[in-house]
Amino acid sequence: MEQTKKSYFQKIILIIVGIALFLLPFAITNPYIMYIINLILIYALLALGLDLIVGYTGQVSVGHGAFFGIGAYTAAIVAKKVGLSFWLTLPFSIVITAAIGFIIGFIGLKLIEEYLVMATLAFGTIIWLVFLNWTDLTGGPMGIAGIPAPPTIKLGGFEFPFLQYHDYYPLLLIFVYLGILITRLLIRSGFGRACTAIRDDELAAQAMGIPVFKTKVTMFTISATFCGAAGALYAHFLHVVSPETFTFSMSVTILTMVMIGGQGSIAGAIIGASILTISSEALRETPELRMLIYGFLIVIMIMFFPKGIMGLIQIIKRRFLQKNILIEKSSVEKEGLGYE
Amino acid sequence: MRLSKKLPIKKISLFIILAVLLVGCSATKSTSGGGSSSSKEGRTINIGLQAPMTGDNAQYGQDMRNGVELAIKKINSEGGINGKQLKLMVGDDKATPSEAVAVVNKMIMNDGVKGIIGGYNSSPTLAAQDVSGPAKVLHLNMGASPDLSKTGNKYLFRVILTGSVYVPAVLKYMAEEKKVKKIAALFENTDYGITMYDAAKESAKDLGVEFVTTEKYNPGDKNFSAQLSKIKTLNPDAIMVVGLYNEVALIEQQAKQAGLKVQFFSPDDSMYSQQLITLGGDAVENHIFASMIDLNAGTEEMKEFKKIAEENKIPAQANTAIAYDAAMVLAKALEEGKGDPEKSRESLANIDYKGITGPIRFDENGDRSNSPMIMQVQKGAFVVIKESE
Amino acid sequence: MSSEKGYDTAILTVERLSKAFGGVKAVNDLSFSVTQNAIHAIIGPNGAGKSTLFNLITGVIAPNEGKIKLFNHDITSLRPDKIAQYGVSRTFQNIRLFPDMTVFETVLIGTYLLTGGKLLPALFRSNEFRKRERQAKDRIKEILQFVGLWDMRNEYAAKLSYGNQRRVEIARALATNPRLLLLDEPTAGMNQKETKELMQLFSQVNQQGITILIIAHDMHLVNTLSNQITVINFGEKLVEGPPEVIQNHPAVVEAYMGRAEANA
Amino acid sequence: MFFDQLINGIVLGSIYALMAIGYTMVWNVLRFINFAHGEVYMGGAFVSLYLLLLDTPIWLAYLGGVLAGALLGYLMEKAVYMRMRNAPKLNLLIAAIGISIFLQNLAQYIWGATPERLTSPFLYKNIQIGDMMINQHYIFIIILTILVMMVLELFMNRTIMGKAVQAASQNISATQLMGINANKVISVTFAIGSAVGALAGILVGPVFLVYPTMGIFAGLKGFTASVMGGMGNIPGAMVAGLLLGIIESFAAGFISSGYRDAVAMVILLFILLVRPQGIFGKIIQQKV
Repeated sequence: MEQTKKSYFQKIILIIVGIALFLLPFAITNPYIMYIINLILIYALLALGLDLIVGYTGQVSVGHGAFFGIGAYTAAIVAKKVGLSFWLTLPFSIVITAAIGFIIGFIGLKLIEEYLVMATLAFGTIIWLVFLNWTDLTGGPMGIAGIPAPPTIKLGGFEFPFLQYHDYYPLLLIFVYLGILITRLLIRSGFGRACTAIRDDELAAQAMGIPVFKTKVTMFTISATFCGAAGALYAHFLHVVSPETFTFSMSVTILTMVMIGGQGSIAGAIIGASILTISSEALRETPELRMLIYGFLIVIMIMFFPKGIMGLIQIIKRRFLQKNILIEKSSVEKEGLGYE
Repeated sequence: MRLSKKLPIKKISLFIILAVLLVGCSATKSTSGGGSSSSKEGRTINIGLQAPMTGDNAQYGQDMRNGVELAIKKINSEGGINGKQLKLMVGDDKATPSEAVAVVNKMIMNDGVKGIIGGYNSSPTLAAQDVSGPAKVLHLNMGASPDLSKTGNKYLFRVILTGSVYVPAVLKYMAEEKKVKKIAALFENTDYGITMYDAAKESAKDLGVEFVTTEKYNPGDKNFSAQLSKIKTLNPDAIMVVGLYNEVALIEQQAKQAGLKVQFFSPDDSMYSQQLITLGGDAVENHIFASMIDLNAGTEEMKEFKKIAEENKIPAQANTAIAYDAAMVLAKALEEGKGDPEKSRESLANIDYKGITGPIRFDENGDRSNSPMIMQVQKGAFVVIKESE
Repeated sequence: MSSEKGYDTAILTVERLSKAFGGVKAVNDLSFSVTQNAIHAIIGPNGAGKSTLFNLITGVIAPNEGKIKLFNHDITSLRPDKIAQYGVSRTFQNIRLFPDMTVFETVLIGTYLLTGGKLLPALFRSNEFRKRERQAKDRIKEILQFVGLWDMRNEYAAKLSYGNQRRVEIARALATNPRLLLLDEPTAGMNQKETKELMQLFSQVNQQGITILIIAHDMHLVNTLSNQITVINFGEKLVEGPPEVIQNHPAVVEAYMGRAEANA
Repeated sequence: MFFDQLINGIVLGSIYALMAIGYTMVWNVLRFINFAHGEVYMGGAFVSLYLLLLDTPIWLAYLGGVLAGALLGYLMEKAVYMRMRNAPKLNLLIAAIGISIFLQNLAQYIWGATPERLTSPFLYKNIQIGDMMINQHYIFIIILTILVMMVLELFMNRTIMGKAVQAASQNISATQLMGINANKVISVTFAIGSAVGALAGILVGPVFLVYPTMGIFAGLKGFTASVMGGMGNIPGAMVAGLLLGIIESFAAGFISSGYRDAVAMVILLFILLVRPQGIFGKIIQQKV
């Protein structure tokens, strides 16, 4: 209803930037940088997924690394043992993570917040131990190597093979866009609003007729599915999966991305994923100090920017745009009068 | 509503910031990378070490790093190779495949390394060689898995012996000299443990030895009482333990505490560390393993190695020596290749180098084929009880 | 819900309701009914069990004994969201708003029953979905103008004055399109002017055909606004009747009025 | 075998119980899970080790480790958690995880990754009971655990500060009524919980070695035990710790050692679902 020309303008810019980002590989020659960007995209998808349940629904999970792992392993197993290509392993991963996500959500979301944290922690640890010990299926500690790249995409006369990191970028970017799109569509619907209401005040939400448990479980399932899709992409991108990738610390990393970027914000999830991936790569120069600095940064960030970077930006913007808001308000008032 | 409508602007601006940041990063990286790529003509050659520097395996990574650093110091003090100094880039693979891929990616694509030493563990190495192979970067690993012989990667070499060499040697000794019939296996649930156990099962058939039980433990476990109690009831002649030395020391400690008195042995020289004795005390006395190196050997190479280790205040461990050798042959191959990866590979494949770990030659799979000696812990020292054949 | 017809008198019936916490009986064997289009007040001293009664009716807690019927449906022990679907909406004694939402967004939550929470229509933005969203927004505009908050729709609800926060809560409750509105001490902590304005608002709501069940302390409000009063004390019904009767009832004067006056 | 596993279980259980106390006490006052508690366990053990390297008498080294653990817990609270009193619980959780990563890697930076053995006066002696051998250090662990629990019980019920800590579990501002500053109560809680956790690390040092990542699984188990016992219930945590140790030991011995850690997690999930107030949840309510 306040769809002004300005917001259309914003949309157009957004679309242009979105398309322009596809051209990024032409600007980057160093494959290592490309590799990092690809990793960021995978992490962004994970962070978006976790943000759905943590940021938008207010339910904390420290087990989403396990969903990531389930997605990756499902893709790896289906690809290696059945011999299906990426386009078929992906739906497999999605369906399986959705099913397990539903079950875990159904069990865990009956609990109060603090206990949900514990339950997801337990779940994540169990899944990791299963990866490690079910050697026949998962390859045990060796993991599964040699997962094939997605098949070459043929579009008319053009062929897009997946040979180097530059080739994966558009595919991953499309999935991140898809994630952003789904998030936006969900958030701006009755369902998404129900989730935010639950986050803010469960009792009041319920009094408005929102089926709290059902909504939470649905969102948890969707959130797990995001991670499952990210897992399938990861498996086919890195060609190898192994249990240590999907330990508790992966769950924590994703959660930290969401927290540092700012909960309940699409941009926040992407910023969080970028910052953590880049800082983790940049600190590679000093392997002994890397995790030390990383831990320290997390503490500092969470102490001083409790709402993450998006929260910080919000504050700055509010300061700067005070004037702007006043002007807009008066125009809004006019519009209101006109309506009458 | 208005606020959420604002989101796009945020996103755009942040995406731009992000992009700038990334480009900025790539710019700074490529200047450093450029430094190294210009090092083709410049004064340094980068060498990478892919090894666990943090986590449970960090001690091995540290030993390897010591060895490689010693070698590089020696080479550089003698004028480098082809007039260029060597520079070490250390990458922490955390003993995991995904991290290994990440660090090797960085080393090759960003730091422009010409050769990589590592990793210590098999599965990270297997994953990482997928990156180093196509990039034609020499990769000298210390993994145990036979799969490393089957990659078809011509640039992958292994500076230690494979499990299929160590295991039969030690098992043969146990069966023939110690008259062992019933063996209990206790191994860590990693590719290393499984590989060694599989090799042992294979050669046990020919030797008439029987595995009465196989117990596993997860990496990082420090409590083996459950497994040991189980083994105790089966009363085996010997126990084959496959694991990291500190865990082996613990296992034997805990066995002693549980009153389990039995001969312990393990397949390879990853046991060969003073730490085993420090941690295990008299519980590890009589422990038997196969080794490709004897640090008390009187060879010229060994003396020299020990001398520079002492000068640099670095403990002379087996892994340090092996990594030292690896760095030496890598340097030699790079020197002969003169910047051409094909030629360097050629040179490494045909190398015949007298190292502290014995003669270094590689077969068509990039494996060494020395025969190991058998060692035992006696009175707190490592003693050769059977020379290599 | 066609069963409405034939029950034009009682829309909510509470039968022998009991609820105990630990050993304390908060509501004890309570029965009363609310007639359609009434403004029915529940009064009683602090701790008389009024809020517990509301929580029982809206399903936040389940009773130990007794029945609650709404339009002849048994809603005893149903989940709060189910009960809301039957057309019951409420405000809370301590205002419960969503801390991070603007007025508009807050009231938008109230339209959940209209827009629904279905996923596929949301993902594909079906025509039906768009239509409902539009309807919801139009409805909010109507409600916000009705309660006089349209100009503040983009303010954060939590930053408004106390009186306006209450209005937001009422607007949110109205957005669910209720037939029975439960107001839990809506005028507590308000000044005279605000109270008066709210009372006006309530009668306007009532005129739209919404039955109101209200908990109140303010006797003046109760007497002028409501047409039926139930007095409870220690979880039990003391007396019931139109304001004129209650005002002069000796038991009420003793149990409640005396104290209220002493407080005042 | 049965007897062996039982002894192992009791020893493990004692350690879990000691760890669980720290989680439970912090939960009591702040209602959050101090994920960095495992690092106190590690830190205490490392300080003891360091003191021993300096030729400190063994008892003094142990005591020093315990005090260092208490100090570490106290500093954690003062430096981070205290400044986050009004932050959401999730932020506290992330901060705790950050501290945990930081301390683990700090320990590795200072002392290196190589596991080291703490000495114990008893480690190399066994006691013969029938045909069973029991290590004296195991008995030392069990006795010390019982002792610590008794002292803690006395402290909780006989001292004003102990009562304040208990009262804080109901309502942190209630301590104010007792004339004790709430922040002080929280600090004391952290210090005591951490001292006990550090003691667990020191006791384990001679058996399972001391290394930077030693706190991860011990923390997870201690935390599981505290949930089993009912969050905030100190006697419950003690009993549940023992129980967990014994169950785990038997599961490892008779089912599969690979899934030993999964056993604890399955128990955790099961407890949360069936009895989220913990096995001994009732006890709290009676105490109130």
